[in-house]
Amino acid sequence: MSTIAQKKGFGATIWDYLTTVDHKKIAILYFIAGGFFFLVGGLEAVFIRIQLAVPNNDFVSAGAYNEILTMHGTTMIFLAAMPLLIGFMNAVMPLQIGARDVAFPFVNAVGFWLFFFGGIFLNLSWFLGGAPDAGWTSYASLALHSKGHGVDFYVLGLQISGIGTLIGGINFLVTIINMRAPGMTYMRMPLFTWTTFVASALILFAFPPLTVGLTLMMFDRLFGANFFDVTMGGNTVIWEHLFWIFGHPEVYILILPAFGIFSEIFPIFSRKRLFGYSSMVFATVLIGFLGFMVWAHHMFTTGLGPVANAIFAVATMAIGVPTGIKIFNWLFTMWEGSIKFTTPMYWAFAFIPTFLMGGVTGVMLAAASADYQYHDTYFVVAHFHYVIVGGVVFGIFAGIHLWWPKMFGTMLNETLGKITFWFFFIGFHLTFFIQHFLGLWGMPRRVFTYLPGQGFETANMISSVGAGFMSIAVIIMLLNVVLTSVKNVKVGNDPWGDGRTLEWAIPSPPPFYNFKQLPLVRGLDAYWIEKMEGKKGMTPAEPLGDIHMPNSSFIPFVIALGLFIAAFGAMYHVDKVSWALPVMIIGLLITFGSLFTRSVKDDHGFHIHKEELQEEKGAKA
Amino acid sequence: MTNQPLSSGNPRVDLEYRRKKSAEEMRYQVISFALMIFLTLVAFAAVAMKGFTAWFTVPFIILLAAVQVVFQLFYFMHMSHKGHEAPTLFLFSGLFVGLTAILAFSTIIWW
Amino acid sequence: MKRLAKWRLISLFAMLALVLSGCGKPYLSALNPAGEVADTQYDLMKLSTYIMVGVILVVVVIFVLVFVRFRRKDEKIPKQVEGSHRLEIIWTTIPILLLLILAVPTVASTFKLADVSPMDKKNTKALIVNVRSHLYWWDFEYPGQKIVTSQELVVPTNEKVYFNLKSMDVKHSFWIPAVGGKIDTNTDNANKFWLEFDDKRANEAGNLFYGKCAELCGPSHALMDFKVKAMSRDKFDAWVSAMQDVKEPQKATTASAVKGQEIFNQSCIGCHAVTPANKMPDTARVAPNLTNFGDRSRVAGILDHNKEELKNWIKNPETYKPGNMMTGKYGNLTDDQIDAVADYLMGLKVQE
Amino acid sequence: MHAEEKMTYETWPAEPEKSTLEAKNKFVGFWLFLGGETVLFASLFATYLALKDKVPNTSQPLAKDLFELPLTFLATMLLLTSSITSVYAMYHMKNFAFKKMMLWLGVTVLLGLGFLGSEVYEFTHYVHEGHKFTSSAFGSAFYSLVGFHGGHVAFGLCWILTLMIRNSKRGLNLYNAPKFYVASLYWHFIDVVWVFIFTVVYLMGMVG
Ligand code: HEA
Ligand code: HEA
Ligand code: HEC
Ligand code: CUA
Ligand SMILES: [Cu+2]
Repeated sequence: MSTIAQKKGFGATIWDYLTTVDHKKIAILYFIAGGFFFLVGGLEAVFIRIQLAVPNNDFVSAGAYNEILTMHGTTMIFLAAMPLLIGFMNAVMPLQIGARDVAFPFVNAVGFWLFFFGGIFLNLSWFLGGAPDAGWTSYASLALHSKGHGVDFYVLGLQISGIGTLIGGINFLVTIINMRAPGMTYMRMPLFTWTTFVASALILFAFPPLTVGLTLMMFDRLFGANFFDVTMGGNTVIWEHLFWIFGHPEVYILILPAFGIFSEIFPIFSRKRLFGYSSMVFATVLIGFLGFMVWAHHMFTTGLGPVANAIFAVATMAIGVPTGIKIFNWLFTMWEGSIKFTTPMYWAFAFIPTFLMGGVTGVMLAAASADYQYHDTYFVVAHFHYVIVGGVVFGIFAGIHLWWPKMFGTMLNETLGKITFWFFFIGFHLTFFIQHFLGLWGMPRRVFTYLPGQGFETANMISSVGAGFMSIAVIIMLLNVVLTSVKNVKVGNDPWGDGRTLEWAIPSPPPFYNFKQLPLVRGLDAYWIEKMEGKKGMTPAEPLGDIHMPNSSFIPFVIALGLFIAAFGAMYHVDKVSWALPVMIIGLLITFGSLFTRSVKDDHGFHIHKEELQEEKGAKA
Repeated sequence: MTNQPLSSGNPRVDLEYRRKKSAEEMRYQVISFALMIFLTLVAFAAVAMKGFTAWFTVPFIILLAAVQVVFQLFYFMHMSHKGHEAPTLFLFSGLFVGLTAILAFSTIIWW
Repeated sequence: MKRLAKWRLISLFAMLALVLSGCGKPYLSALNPAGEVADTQYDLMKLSTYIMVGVILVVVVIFVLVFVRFRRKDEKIPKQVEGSHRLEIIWTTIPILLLLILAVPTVASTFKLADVSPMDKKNTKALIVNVRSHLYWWDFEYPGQKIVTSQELVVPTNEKVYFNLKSMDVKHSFWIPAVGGKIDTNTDNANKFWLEFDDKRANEAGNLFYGKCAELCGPSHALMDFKVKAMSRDKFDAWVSAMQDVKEPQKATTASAVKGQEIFNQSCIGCHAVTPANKMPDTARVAPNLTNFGDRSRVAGILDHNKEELKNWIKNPETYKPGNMMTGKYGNLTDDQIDAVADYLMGLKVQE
Repeated sequence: MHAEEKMTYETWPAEPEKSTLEAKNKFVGFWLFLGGETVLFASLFATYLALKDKVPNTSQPLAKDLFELPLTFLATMLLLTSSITSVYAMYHMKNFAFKKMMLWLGVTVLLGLGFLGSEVYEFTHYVHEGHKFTSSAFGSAFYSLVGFHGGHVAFGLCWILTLMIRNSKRGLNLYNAPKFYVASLYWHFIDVVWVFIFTVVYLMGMVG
């Protein structure tokens, strides 16, 4: 199959990706789009740091700064970090549970295209009159006050991409519930699969409040409703609650899959099974559960009263316990192990102290009465970049290096990888460590500039220099990707030599049907068990037979495109332009029409016949 | 992946058994429907009779609604049947999250 | 390579430690608490920092041991350990205990800082200030004293001052880092809290604390600063009566200022009041009250307080505070006119 | 096994809605979706409760001025009844009685239409009394919650109708049985939400 793909022309390849329903190709789409948005968000971060390098700077104007700031946060969270993680889930989770695809391949593609069009829509704001400027939290009073269409782009763009994420989450859940290979019980699932499961559950429950919040905001801004208009009886605190009921679980949606990635890396490169597997699973579930009971810690200064603040403070602190369990389990996985410091291991190893620092400042923030001081200062900025960059971004880098050979059949260059690591690591700490102190010294966050003479100059300069280091790292990383793709040295099933889970048992990249025969899973670290018994691969759980595969389809793209078009109509509707309403209706017709087509046109997929599979076996070996 | 539920080896016996089973279940469902209608009537009546204080009526009708929903979920939507472990878990988790939100909105949005 | 990076890190942290010993500016830094609220918070910050440093030390010790002892030396497969119940119990209970140690003072201080019961008593003696936040400026009303001032809050030291805070447009947040944590000014309804300003430490900080808006509120959010003048109760009372004495707009004295007052009465008085009485409801006060403008330490909260900067401000507020609500609302003034108005405004003083 | 294989009463499985992997996936996936919908509606309920009776001036009607028992009762009865009729439809589906299933689905659709009709009548009535989507926060919250539910009813009707028309010639098979089943689950869920709407919005609104 892969050889066939290579012979295809460029146009055919593009068409292949536009219509694909294969989870591995969708994963690549997620990486391309998420990676692109990461660069965009990173560039915005660099602009932020340039503007703040010296006091009274006028690199960008005040209004533009707020747009950059908002788009940086929104892009990074919704369009970079989460999609990249979903990319890993797509690429790896079905392989880890021994499945041939996800439960709903078609829906999987719909999810991607919704995310993609939502992200594009949001970013088009730059060219269509200005980006959103009310912060990634878009608090209602400011959001309603904001002129132009910036906030409308935010509301509609996130709504579209949010729906994509939501159906993606359901898809992963069903895949894990129904499609595990024979013998793969829940307590034999690799940790990355577990964290995918819990993160997907969080998506399922956290995104509806956001959907509602965004809908209310859309109604207020575009259709004359009064949810947040105080003079009409509205209440802006509703938005804060809805946003954070979503927003806090969201940060665990980000960190749990990253934890999952690290939980794969430590055992592989320590050659030791994960220490305390069941307590890791337990901690993951507990973090997910507690994640829904702490949202108001973002609202300590809103004035909810001491009772609410105290309850949420204590609940928040409680999350430190399961997270601590994880940290110690990772450390003891390495304890008495045989550690090899590869690039993925560099990232994973450095993650521990880095994330730890972010985690403990989180607990400091949880102390409600002290948070009155920290809140909305650079201390908070430091906290969340330590956990997000030190946890999630490190995790993404680690995962990319770890699974690159699995996805593309070739290794990223280790030396370049390590150089990337050092630049990023040093730059990261330079940038964000000092920000703790900036916050304590009285520097609020989201300021487009600061006046001289308040003692903020040196620290901001240091911070900006650090961002420069990180940029160099990212550029080297891009270079690495290009160089290794050009060289394209092929590798086998288990390029790191110590793979433990099912994905390492099949070729790199895997054939499009993944497993010729579903493997029989006999315990945790299924592949490792077989290897230790001297076997080359997995024992099949079924005789070789026909494999049922879904057909490719262009409909997912069209469904998302319809909403994308409709969003423009909805947005310009307030300007009373004549074409707005028709455009909105046409867009919705496209979406619902294609949904309708999909539901009345039966699509039973196709079968790969036993004979073809046997032939391929000969060809591969 | 083929149909293997409730097999006794003899298709005729199976079928009859199944028929009876579902007829019986249908009877339960009609009963629960009757109960639901009854509960609804009680709730409407409680409101129609202006005699009670809101402190009584509100919790009372909410209780009635909750009971009714249990009927819906467990009888009409078969949530008590086996094979519904994941649905049950996720529905109740959703309910938990939702109720937390409702609790918050009715207490700490205070004006 | 690795060594080198380590050294760089260590020397970096050493350098930082030096910077930190400065603790920021005494009039601005939360690390220089100057009142009971800030003290309480600072104590909690210190307690939590100690706990966290302890946690970090434990983890880092294990981390370093792992790093030096367990690097791959041969191709042996290590023993596959499943876990350890004893260890798991240890690292579950100890964090719980540590968190309890943190939680108790947290809850206690949360309630303490929220205690505004004296505000609600009838005929209370407590000083109450109604804070009204506007797009990029602050309005302070003393309901008990029946006076209004703007941009610069004046408070007595060594007693609890109670605040009633609300926003008139979008959400802002009221923060005086050296004196206590922030509280949001919502559009929906008033928040209440209290602060206390310590006399001695106020003196050390030059009796002028910096206040900030801590909630993103638009382009000039960064510039929505205010100042706090903390003075002894006697001086405060003197200030109050001096303010109360201004029943009519003060008469300008110099010729230029007289001319300025005329212009002011034509172009500006529609928005800016120059008497301190709180006759109007808060919604009608659309611009800073300028009664004691001459006593201020900043123009518009950010510019140095001198005639030049004042003229600059009046000439083009937009360059100093993008998106402010004054720009374009008062027609065009010639340089002479601006000069006259500035003379007038600089003369508006209630204190010697 | 091929999903579109012609089945007979004898070969029809006991749980046709879960007899293939696709069916199982659909079944579980749809239930999970309902879990998410629960949170969605809960958020709307929460918003409604926070904004109930929040109007800018006293001339606007409040909940207790607006709602009336008879109309709510009628709507409730229509929707509750449509729940048992869809149970009947699924009963016949399990017994491989296609015609009867279609019949009961038809009745369900009619009842649903009746419900929608009463809702439309109700809304126009309120608008005349000055209770509009744009007139107050209360109005916005009310129409969002109840209207969102109404939207679900309308979508459910379209869905069931599409299924009925699409499959009217084909009869039952293992490919469409899960579709019918899932649609009926959706219908029940709409009913569940309504139980809370009539209780929390209407009855509690009238209690005050
Ligand atoms: C990946 C993202 C991520 C993660 C994992 C976390 C993790 C945590 N966060 Fe963070 N947080 C954010 C992202 C994240 N956060 C973001 C983006 C914001 C700002 C949003 C905005 O306003 O824009 C924020 C803001 C934020 C606030 C609000 C601050 C404010 O605005 O005033 C608070 C307050 O409680 C908080 C707390 C916590 C806590 C307690 C944890 C805990 O989960 C941390 C737990 C980990 C540890 C504690 C370390 C390991 C534990 C041990 C070694 C055991 C022993 C430890 C102890 C006994 C303490 N976070
Ligand atoms: C996943 C989340 C994520 C990530 C990864 C980052 C990464 C970074 N963030 Fe950000 N950040 C947020 C989420 C994130 N941030 C959020 C949510 C906010 C709050 C927003 C708000 O208040 O509303 C915030 C706010 C925020 C602020 C505060 C702004 C303010 O309050 O005024 C700052 C300031 O320093 C900052 C800096 C950085 C830096 C330097 C990085 C670096 O790590 C970035 C590193 C990446 C690069 C350096 C990429 C470089 C790219 C190139 C060089 C391009 C090359 C291009 C081509 C070849 C085409 N971020
Ligand atoms: C729309 C009504 C409006 C008019 C008319 C107006 N101003 Fe202002 N003025 C404001 C507002 C609002 C601010 C606060 C700006 C800010 O800080 O964001 C302000 C601030 C000021 C300040 C700084 C106040 C302080 O406390 O530091 C001065 C001085 C001032 N105005 C002078 C004038 C003069 C002189 C005129 C007339 C020539 C004038 N204003 C006309 C609204 C107005
Ligand atoms: Cu006002 Cu920021
Ligand atoms: Cu949080």
